[in-house]
This record gives sequence, structure tokens and C-alpha cells, in this order.
Amino acid sequence: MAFGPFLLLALMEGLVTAAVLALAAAGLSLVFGVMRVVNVAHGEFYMLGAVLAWAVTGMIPGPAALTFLAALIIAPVLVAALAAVADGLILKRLNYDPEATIVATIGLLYILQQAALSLYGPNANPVPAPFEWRIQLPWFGYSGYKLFVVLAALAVLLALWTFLSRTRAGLIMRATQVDRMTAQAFGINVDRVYMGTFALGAGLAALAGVLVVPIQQAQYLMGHDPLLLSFIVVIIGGLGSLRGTLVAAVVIGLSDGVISMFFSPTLAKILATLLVAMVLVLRPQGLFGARA
Amino acid sequence: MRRNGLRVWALHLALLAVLASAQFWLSPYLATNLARIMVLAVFAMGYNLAFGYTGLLSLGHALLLAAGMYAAGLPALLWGWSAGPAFIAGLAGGGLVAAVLGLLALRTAGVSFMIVTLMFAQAGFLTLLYFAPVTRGNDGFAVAAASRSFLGFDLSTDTPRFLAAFAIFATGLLVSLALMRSPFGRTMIAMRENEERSRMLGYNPFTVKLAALTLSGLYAGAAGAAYALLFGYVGASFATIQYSILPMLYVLMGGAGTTLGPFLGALLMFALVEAATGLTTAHQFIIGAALVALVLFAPKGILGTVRERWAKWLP
Amino acid sequence: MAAVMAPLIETRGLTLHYGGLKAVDGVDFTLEAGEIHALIGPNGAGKTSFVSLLSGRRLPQSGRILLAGEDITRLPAQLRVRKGIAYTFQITSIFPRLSVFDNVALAVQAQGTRDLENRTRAALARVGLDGLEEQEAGTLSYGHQRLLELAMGLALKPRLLILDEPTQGLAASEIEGFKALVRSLVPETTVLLIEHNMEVVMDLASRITVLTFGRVLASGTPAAIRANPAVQEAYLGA
Amino acid sequence: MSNGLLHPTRRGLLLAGGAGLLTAALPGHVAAQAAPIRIGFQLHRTGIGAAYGRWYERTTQAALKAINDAGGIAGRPVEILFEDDATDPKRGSEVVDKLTQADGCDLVMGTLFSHVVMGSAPRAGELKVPYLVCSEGYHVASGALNRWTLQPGITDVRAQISTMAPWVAANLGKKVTMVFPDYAFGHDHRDFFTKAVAEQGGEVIAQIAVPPTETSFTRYFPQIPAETEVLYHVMVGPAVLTFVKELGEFYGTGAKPALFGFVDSLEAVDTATPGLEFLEGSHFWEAHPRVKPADAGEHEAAYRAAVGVDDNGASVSDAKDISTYSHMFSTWETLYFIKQAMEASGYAGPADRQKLVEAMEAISDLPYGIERPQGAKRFNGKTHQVFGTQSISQVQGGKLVKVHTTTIEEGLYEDAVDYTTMSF
Repeated sequence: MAFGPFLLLALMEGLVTAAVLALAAAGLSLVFGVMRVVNVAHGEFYMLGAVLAWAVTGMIPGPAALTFLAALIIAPVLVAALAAVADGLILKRLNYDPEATIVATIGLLYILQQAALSLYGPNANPVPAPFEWRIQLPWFGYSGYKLFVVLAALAVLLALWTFLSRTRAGLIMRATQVDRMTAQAFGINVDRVYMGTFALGAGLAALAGVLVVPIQQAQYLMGHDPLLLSFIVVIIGGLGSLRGTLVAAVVIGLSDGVISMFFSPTLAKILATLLVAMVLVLRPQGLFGARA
Repeated sequence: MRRNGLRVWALHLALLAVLASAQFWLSPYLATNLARIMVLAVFAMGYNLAFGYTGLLSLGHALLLAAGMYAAGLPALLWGWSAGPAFIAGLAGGGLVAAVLGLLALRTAGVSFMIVTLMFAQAGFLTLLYFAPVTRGNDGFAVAAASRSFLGFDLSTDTPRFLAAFAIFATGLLVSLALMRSPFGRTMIAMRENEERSRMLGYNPFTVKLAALTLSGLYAGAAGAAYALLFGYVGASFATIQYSILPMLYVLMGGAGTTLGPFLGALLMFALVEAATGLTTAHQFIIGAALVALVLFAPKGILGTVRERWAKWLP
Repeated sequence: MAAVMAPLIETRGLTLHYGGLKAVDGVDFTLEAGEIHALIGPNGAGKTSFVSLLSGRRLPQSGRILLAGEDITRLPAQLRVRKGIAYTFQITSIFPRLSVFDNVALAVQAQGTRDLENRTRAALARVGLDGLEEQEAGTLSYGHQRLLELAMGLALKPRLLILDEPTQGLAASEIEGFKALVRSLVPETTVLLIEHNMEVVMDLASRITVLTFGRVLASGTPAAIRANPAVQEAYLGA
Repeated sequence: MSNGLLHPTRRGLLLAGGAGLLTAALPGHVAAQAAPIRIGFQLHRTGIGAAYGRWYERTTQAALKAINDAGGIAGRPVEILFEDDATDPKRGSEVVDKLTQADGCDLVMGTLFSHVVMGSAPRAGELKVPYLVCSEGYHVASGALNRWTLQPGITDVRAQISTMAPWVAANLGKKVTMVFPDYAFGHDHRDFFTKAVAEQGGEVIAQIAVPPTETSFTRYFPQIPAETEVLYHVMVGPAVLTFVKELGEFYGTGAKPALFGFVDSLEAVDTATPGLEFLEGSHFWEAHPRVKPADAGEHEAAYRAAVGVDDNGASVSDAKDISTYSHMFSTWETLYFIKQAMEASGYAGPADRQKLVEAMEAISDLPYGIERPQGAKRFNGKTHQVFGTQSISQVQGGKLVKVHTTTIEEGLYEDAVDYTTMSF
């Protein structure tokens, strides 16, 4: 294939990666930023979103577009509720201690993964896309649904941004992020904010999972990759910076795609990984963070 | 630090005596597993030096384990090295890779350090796959019988294997105990407790942490080499993230920043997995629940809690 | 002769900004060996920022710092400690989960590990914390934590000991002991003292420098400072 | 062993087999009185191999029941202990240890993923316990393992591939691009197919090795040269369906090369899944045709019924639950192989393990029968590897339809090792 179309394809693929990543990472960034909790189980919420999407679309009769829409609403809500329960039962009782929450969320990761394996099984199951539309370019074909994912992710991020900057709940969240003690002194119920943040973060991961499932199928081990990449995005983007998260997701998505044009796939993966690691080494505060 | 010397050494030596005799009263199955646990405990003790004592939360220790494993296994495979030189190579491999990792990753701290170490380990894993013609990639390779002999002892047989694992474990344990009772051990702990204050006492945090991480790498390298030579297999799966989480779990379970915690953690995890696979096919659930329970009810790990409540003298 | 007589610390045009705020603004300052020198000024005058520059916790945007004639402007903090500049923190910064003994031992062993035990005990005895060696440092009373902080500084055997508000939180009875202790340090150790308690300052200091808005307002003997109208205005007028 | 307390449920699982046997065999049979033969099964219940593991377990349970119903092995009942290895080599070797030393199994079988085989075989050799793998890997016949490791249930990948090359070159095209996972299984495909197709006058013009951690593949497809006549693909793991779907989206309605794939790319996946329409007309290697062919052998129906698989290769209880049909027969056949060797050697207990391996090495012809539903086999005692026929199927109307069957002879190659000369 000629260089131009090749590049175009790499960019399109990179954008789709970036879109899914930005959604998943935005959730992680919120949790990380507001609560200072490293949620190792974040990828499992993404997986649960995908698995629940499979369950919902299978249970509800009707056209694909409708059942998918239902999944898009039901799955994130269920996952958010689950996360809220986990927060109340576990994280809150740990007082959100950074080290303890890492261990606890590793435990949660095992529990959720096992639950998915026992109740859902080891197979990778497809969920039909809400619509079947292929774009045929002169050089190659491309899934229209993938472009829809990019748009949907953008819309969700925009809504999230509006929520954080324009609503009272968002303001309270940001205030708690800046200074937990002061927020408490001003009468903010920090426990409720944390629970809400954890639920929202999980819900965003689940939403990413639902969006991705027509592309990638639901499988109980699928949470692993997005977890690693989300962490990278969050740190490169700078703690708690939504804009940084978005830019970092695009940078990582695109660089992954473009690097893979020039090297054999495994070598490309090695180089992309090292590149991101070196960015972190040379700019420990992230690309957009003011300070670590 | 110098105080309680007698009972601290007595406790450690008593444990070693019990372990040394264990091969006589344990079934062959449990004795073999005890050898495995001791090798993994060496890995965990190394992790404990970095994480438990120095406060370096690494998720890249699988890279160091694999470095030792391949540094020992590849010369055995390619040039037929025997166990002695191969083990030394593994030790050096772990230390060297740790030093390079530290030079880069220690420019970061906290969660960034965790992610950077994770990414270097991931790159290391992919590199093992990429150079499959040499490393045998994901399949790995069996270490030939000729390379599994040390001073005429066949390390693939029960007694020599147990004794070799015990010797490495005992060395690791006593070295880490001596280290923790030395001024340098105190300096490592100072990094964990208050890095800025340490700097204002004249310590260079970077070099202290680099030394701690390199030491940790020597332990991981020794464990990797020992696994290759004692159990006869080298493979890229040991470089995956699971093997970075494993020593963390052992250390947290046994008690971070305690000399005996890593071994206790490795032992209990083994017992837990054995019990869990027998009780239910959903054994991951049991492990997950145990972790959550542990962190809720004994957040400092078992020995950490014991030290806090009953035995302040535990090192 | 000039080289021998170089002041222990000399700064020239030392400047530190935080964003737009000039915390330290072109400070020229001289500290003679063997003196007890007090640094006073209203809150936010830049005292702590200034000693942070001396100790190396922060690096200045411009200006120079000389230690006995040697330029140490960009020397990392830990190397300045090795050259004899010790800093005790305004907000106590000890190792709360370590024993009192270990806290001081860390300072002692940084100078070499010979006779660690005795030197550590001696430093503790000097501040009156002997007998508390085994206690966890974080469980000490606040006053004792300040003394521990001081013991760590002393254990470094510094040429210059920077004390940032050392009497804050001490009981009146403890202050007397503290003053005696500081007096006993000179002239082997030079003391730079940031202090709000004017009684302590006037009692201890051989010279005083007044900072306001990051600049030196005045410098001189306690009597001269007391008589200085600009200082009176800055303190009493504010 | 003192830890019998810890295994109630797994033992419980086996009660079905054991109890059925007892009632069936009680009157007049000595079998009921005899101590059971105990077989350890290293199972990928969790981890990346779990989708295969589930069907390996089902097929094994079915074979176990069939064997016990027919009187067991040498009149003794058989029980199987399944132990999860998490598809991990380290745990794998621990499982071999546990099954052999703690549970007292007579032998260990069942491993699929080749890195687990590599990790476990040394331990089996040390314990001197027969270790019968069901993995397709060339690692057995290449000589990388030991005297105690055998693969009597499934043809290795080298032989499978060599039999495919002539057909591909003759029927699909001579310029081939290969897409395969970047690890040993993929490398075997790369090496042996490249060689085999060259012998047929064809040529592999590009080799695209995809990292095993990859979940999306579209960006690699532009590396497929335009002059490619045949795209040879083989993928494993949970991302297989993504791979095939994205390939379809990429080529779409445009011109595309002929596709030839190993069914590994679609194991446990329904060929009628939306998004896979473009596979229509493409060809797949199958060891055991998933959709029951018109000319299927007489035992095919009985085998499917025993395992609980319908004529489309799906679970009888759920038509969407597709089996790993081209691999799982190996556990069934391995179990019958064990029965044959144990009965031939007069196996009485662990002391006879060496005799048992020698009896296995002496086996050569394995005719078609209910013992071998996939077809007749030839076992090579020197290389410890079995050889069978292979099939090629075409996707027609969303179903895999068998169009060609190779002979056993086509897959044979020169011995690379003679394990029988090695010491035990």
C-alpha cells in the first residue's frame, strides 16, 4: 500500500484507540486526581461494561440499535453502582490510604475477574454494532462504527467537562481534589464525594467497555491492556487534568499507530513502550502537570 | 538497633534450623514446594528491600527476575555453562538490570515510578519475544541436565535441590537481616520515612535508592537463576506483570519492612492457593477476598501487626 | 589574610521568585564565623525562603552564595550538609516511626559510623533527651520533638547551624535550657537563628538582620536594631 | 498425603463418573473392588487458555464416562483429577508435582498451550511420570523434551502445515503472505509453511508477526503486499474474532487475496457471527471438521453425542456455544491411548510407569474407531508423536464444509530425535 493511505489508516486507527483510551483514562484520572487512589481494578470495570453490554443486548429483544442504546445506559449504571458499593465496603474503611488501596483493588481485580469467568465464561463473545456501515475508501475499507466511537467518546468527554466546570457537583468534586481538609471544613461531605467519584470513574470505564465491545468482543481478561494504557495516559497527561488526559490519549493512540508503520509489530510495541517510559523519566510531572 | 541482638539472631537461626530439617519430616511433595517457596521468598526479600524498607513501589520486578533467569539460563543453553557460573551470571544480570532500571526510573517517584518500572518490564517482556531465535520466546526452554549440576550434585534431584534452595534462602535472609541491623539499613528506612529530611542530613536520596534497588535486583536475579537451575525451565512468562505483583503480595501479606515477612507471605500464599484450588474452582475469588480481608484487618501484614502489637523488637 | 578572614557565609544579590512573588529579592548578607546571628522580620518577609537558599533546599534564580569564600550557589543540599551547613526545620521534620535513637543515629552516621552508639547518646544527652532513646519519635511531645530536631542538627557537627523558629511550642522552662544550649555551641558552631520571640533574640544574638518583603531592612547589634527607626516602623507600625 | 481434606469439591466432581461406574459394574465384576486408576489432568481452567480448557474438560469427562461404562482400564475404574494451571508454565510444573506426588496420579495428561508444556515437562521428567500432552506443538517431535513426554492424541503443527502447502499452492495461489502470532506457535507456522510452500514452487512474500498482547489488528494489514494471492492466517487467544472481523472490514468489497486460515483463528467462534460474512468462500485447515461432513465415519455421531456437541459443533444445550472441535478430540484419543498402553503393559501401579512408556513407544498403528473419532493415526514411538489425517474446509453459507482430506503419509517427516535411546 502506498504511504499516504497507509498513514491515513494508521491515523484513523490511532484515533479510535485514543478515543477509547481517553474515556477509560478520564475515569481513572478522576479517581486518581480527586481521591489519590490508584485503582488497579479500573480495567475490570471496563471489562464488566463490555460483558454487561453482551448480557443486555442478549436479553432485550429488538433491533440492534435499540438494544445497544439500552446497554449503553444500563451497563455503566450497574457498574457505577457496584463501584459505589466497593467504595463503601472497602476503600472508605481503608481511609483511602494509597498503599492499602492498591492492594485492595488488586484483590477486587481478582474477585471481579473470577466473577466474570464463573458467571460469563472464558469465551470471547461478540456484540453486534448498533448499525452496519462500512466506509469503502479507494485503498481500503473501514468500519463506520469505529468512527462513531470517536464521536461518542468526544461527546461524553465534553459532557464530563461541562459537568466538572459548570455544575455544583463538579465544583464540589474539584474543590475536594484541591484540598480535602478545606472542603470538609466548608461542610462538604467528602465521603459522598469520594463515593460519587469512584462510581463516576467506574461508570466511564464501563462506558468505554460498552463502546468498544462491537469492535473487540467481551472477554473476561480484556481489562488488562486498557488498565496499563490508562495509567500511562493519566500520568503523561498530568494528574487530574482532563485536557491533559485527552491530549495524552491522542498522542499515545497516534504514536502507537504511526510507529507500527515503520517497524515490525513487536519491535514497534517495544519502541512505543520505551518512548512513553522515557517521556515519564524525562518529564516526571507529565506533559501538562505543573508539578508532580 | 544493636539491642535485642541475641533474640533476633536466635529467632532467625531457629527458623533456618527448622527449614533445614524440613526435608526430613515433610513429604517429598511439600519439600519440593518448600524449595520453590524459598526461591520465591528470595525474590520477595529483594522486593522487600526496595519496597518494604526503602519505600520504592515497583511494578517492574518481573524484569529483574527474568534478567536473572535468562542470564543464568541462556549461557547454560547456548554454551553449556554449569550451575555455578550460571548462577553467578544470573546474580550479576539481576543486579545490572536493576542498576540501569534505577538510573532511569529513579528520576521519578511515587505512582510515576510504579508506572515507569511497569513499562520497562513490559518492554523487557516484549524484547524476550522479539529475540525469540535466541531466547526461545514465549515457549521458553528446558535447562539441560548437564547444566543443572553443581560440584557433582544433580540439582534436579530432591535433596540437592532442597539444599541449594535452602542455602540461597539462608544467605539471602541473613544478609538482609545484617543489612537491616547496619547503618545502611537505617539509611534505607530513612528514605521511606522522610526523604527530604534524609537529604538535609547529608544523604543523597538518589544514590541510596539506586543502591537499594540494585541490591533488590541481586536478590531477584538470584531467585530467577535459582528457579532456572533448580526447576529446569526458563520462559518469558516470568517477565509478565503477574510476576511483579506476586512479590508485592508476598511482602504485603507477610509484612512489609520485616525480615521474615517475605518468606511468611510466600508460604501463606502457597497454602492459600492450595486450599483454594481444593475448595472451589473459583480460586481466584478466594485469593482476591483474602487480599481484601488482609488489607482491611491486618494492613501492616502479619508480622507488621505482630511487631506493632506484641514484639517491637522484630527487625 | 583576606582569605582566612572570609566570612562563613556571604550572599550577593540573592533572589528567589515563586511565580511573580519575590520571596527573596537581591539579598546581600554576611555571617561571621562564631557568632549567633538572628534573622527577624514579619511573617512572609522571606526568612524561611532565605535560609532554604542557604541550605540548598531551593536554588536561587540569581545571586551567589559563598561558604568561607567557596561558591556553593548550585551545590545540592546534601553536599552542603557535608560541608557543614545543618538545617533544622521550622515544622518539625523527624522520622516519626523510628525510635529517638535511630533519628539521631541517622545524623551521626552520616558523618561516619565510628562510635555510633556513644556519639548518638551524647547528642541526645546534650539536649536532655537521654532516657528516651527507645521511644517512637512520633509519640514524643511537641517540645521534645523540637529538641530531637535540634539534636539531629547538633549530631551533624556543623560549622553553621540554621535554626528555624526553634522555640516555637517550647514551654517557658524549656526556653531557658534552650538558650543555655545555644550559647554553649559558639564559637565552634556558628548559629543562624530565625526567631519570633524577641526576648530570646535579644538575649542570644550578637548580631541581627531584619528582612521585610524579601529585602534586608537593617543589620547590626541588638542595641542598634532596637534603636533603628525603620525597624520600629516595620514592626510597630504594621 | 495429609492434605486430602483440602480437595472435597474436585473429588466431588468426579463422583458422577465414579458412581455411574459403580452401579453399572457391580454385579459379578471385580472392577468395582479394584483400586481406581487415577489420571491427573492439567487443565487451562483460567488464564488465556480457558476457552479451550472448558472443552478439553468436557471431552475428557465424556471419554472417562465411556471408558468406565465399558469396564474401565484392565478392569479397574478410572478417575480423573482436574487441576487448574492458570495457563502458566510455573503453575503448570507445580500442578504436575501436585497431581503426581500429592494426589498419587498414575500419569498426567491434557496440556494444550505449548509454554505450559515446556514449563511442566522437565518436572514430569524428574518425577519420572508419563506426561501426555494435547498441544499440537512441534516441541515433542523436535527433541526438546524428554522420554516421559508424549503426544499421542493430536498431529503436530509441522505435519499439519506440510500437508496444507501442496493444496494451497495448487488451488489458491503461489504468492503467500502470512499473518501469525509472534511466538513459538506462530513461528512454527512461519518456518514450516515457508519451507513447505517453497517446495511446491510457491513463495512466502511477506511475514507479519503480530505481538501476542495485541487486541487490534487493522493497522498491520497495510503491510500485506498488493500482489498477495493467498493470505495465510493463524491466530489464537481471545482476540481471534476481532482479527477476522477487521480483516473483513479492511478488504470489504474490494479485491482481496484468497484466504487460507487455520481454524485456530475461529475456534470457539461461530462462523455465522455478523461481521464474518466476508469469510464466505475462504478455506480453513481443520483437524476434525466442526460441521459433521456427509461422509463422516460411523463413530462420529456417537462421539458428538457423548461430548454433547451437535452437528454444527456447538453445545447441544446452547447453539451459540461453539466448541474447540479441532483440538478437543485429542484428549479423548489420549485417554484411549492410555487405556491401550496400560492394558498392553499390564500396568499395575506407579512402579510400572517405565514399562508403560515403553508400551506406548511400541504402539504404531492406531485404526479408526470410537477410540479415535478424528480418524486413524500412526504413532511414532521414537519421536513420541502421533500423525493423523487433516482436513480442509470451505465456508459455504456461513458453515465450514469439508472439501479435502489429506492422508497420514503426506504429513510424515524425517525423525529429528529418538527418545527411545534416552535413559529414563
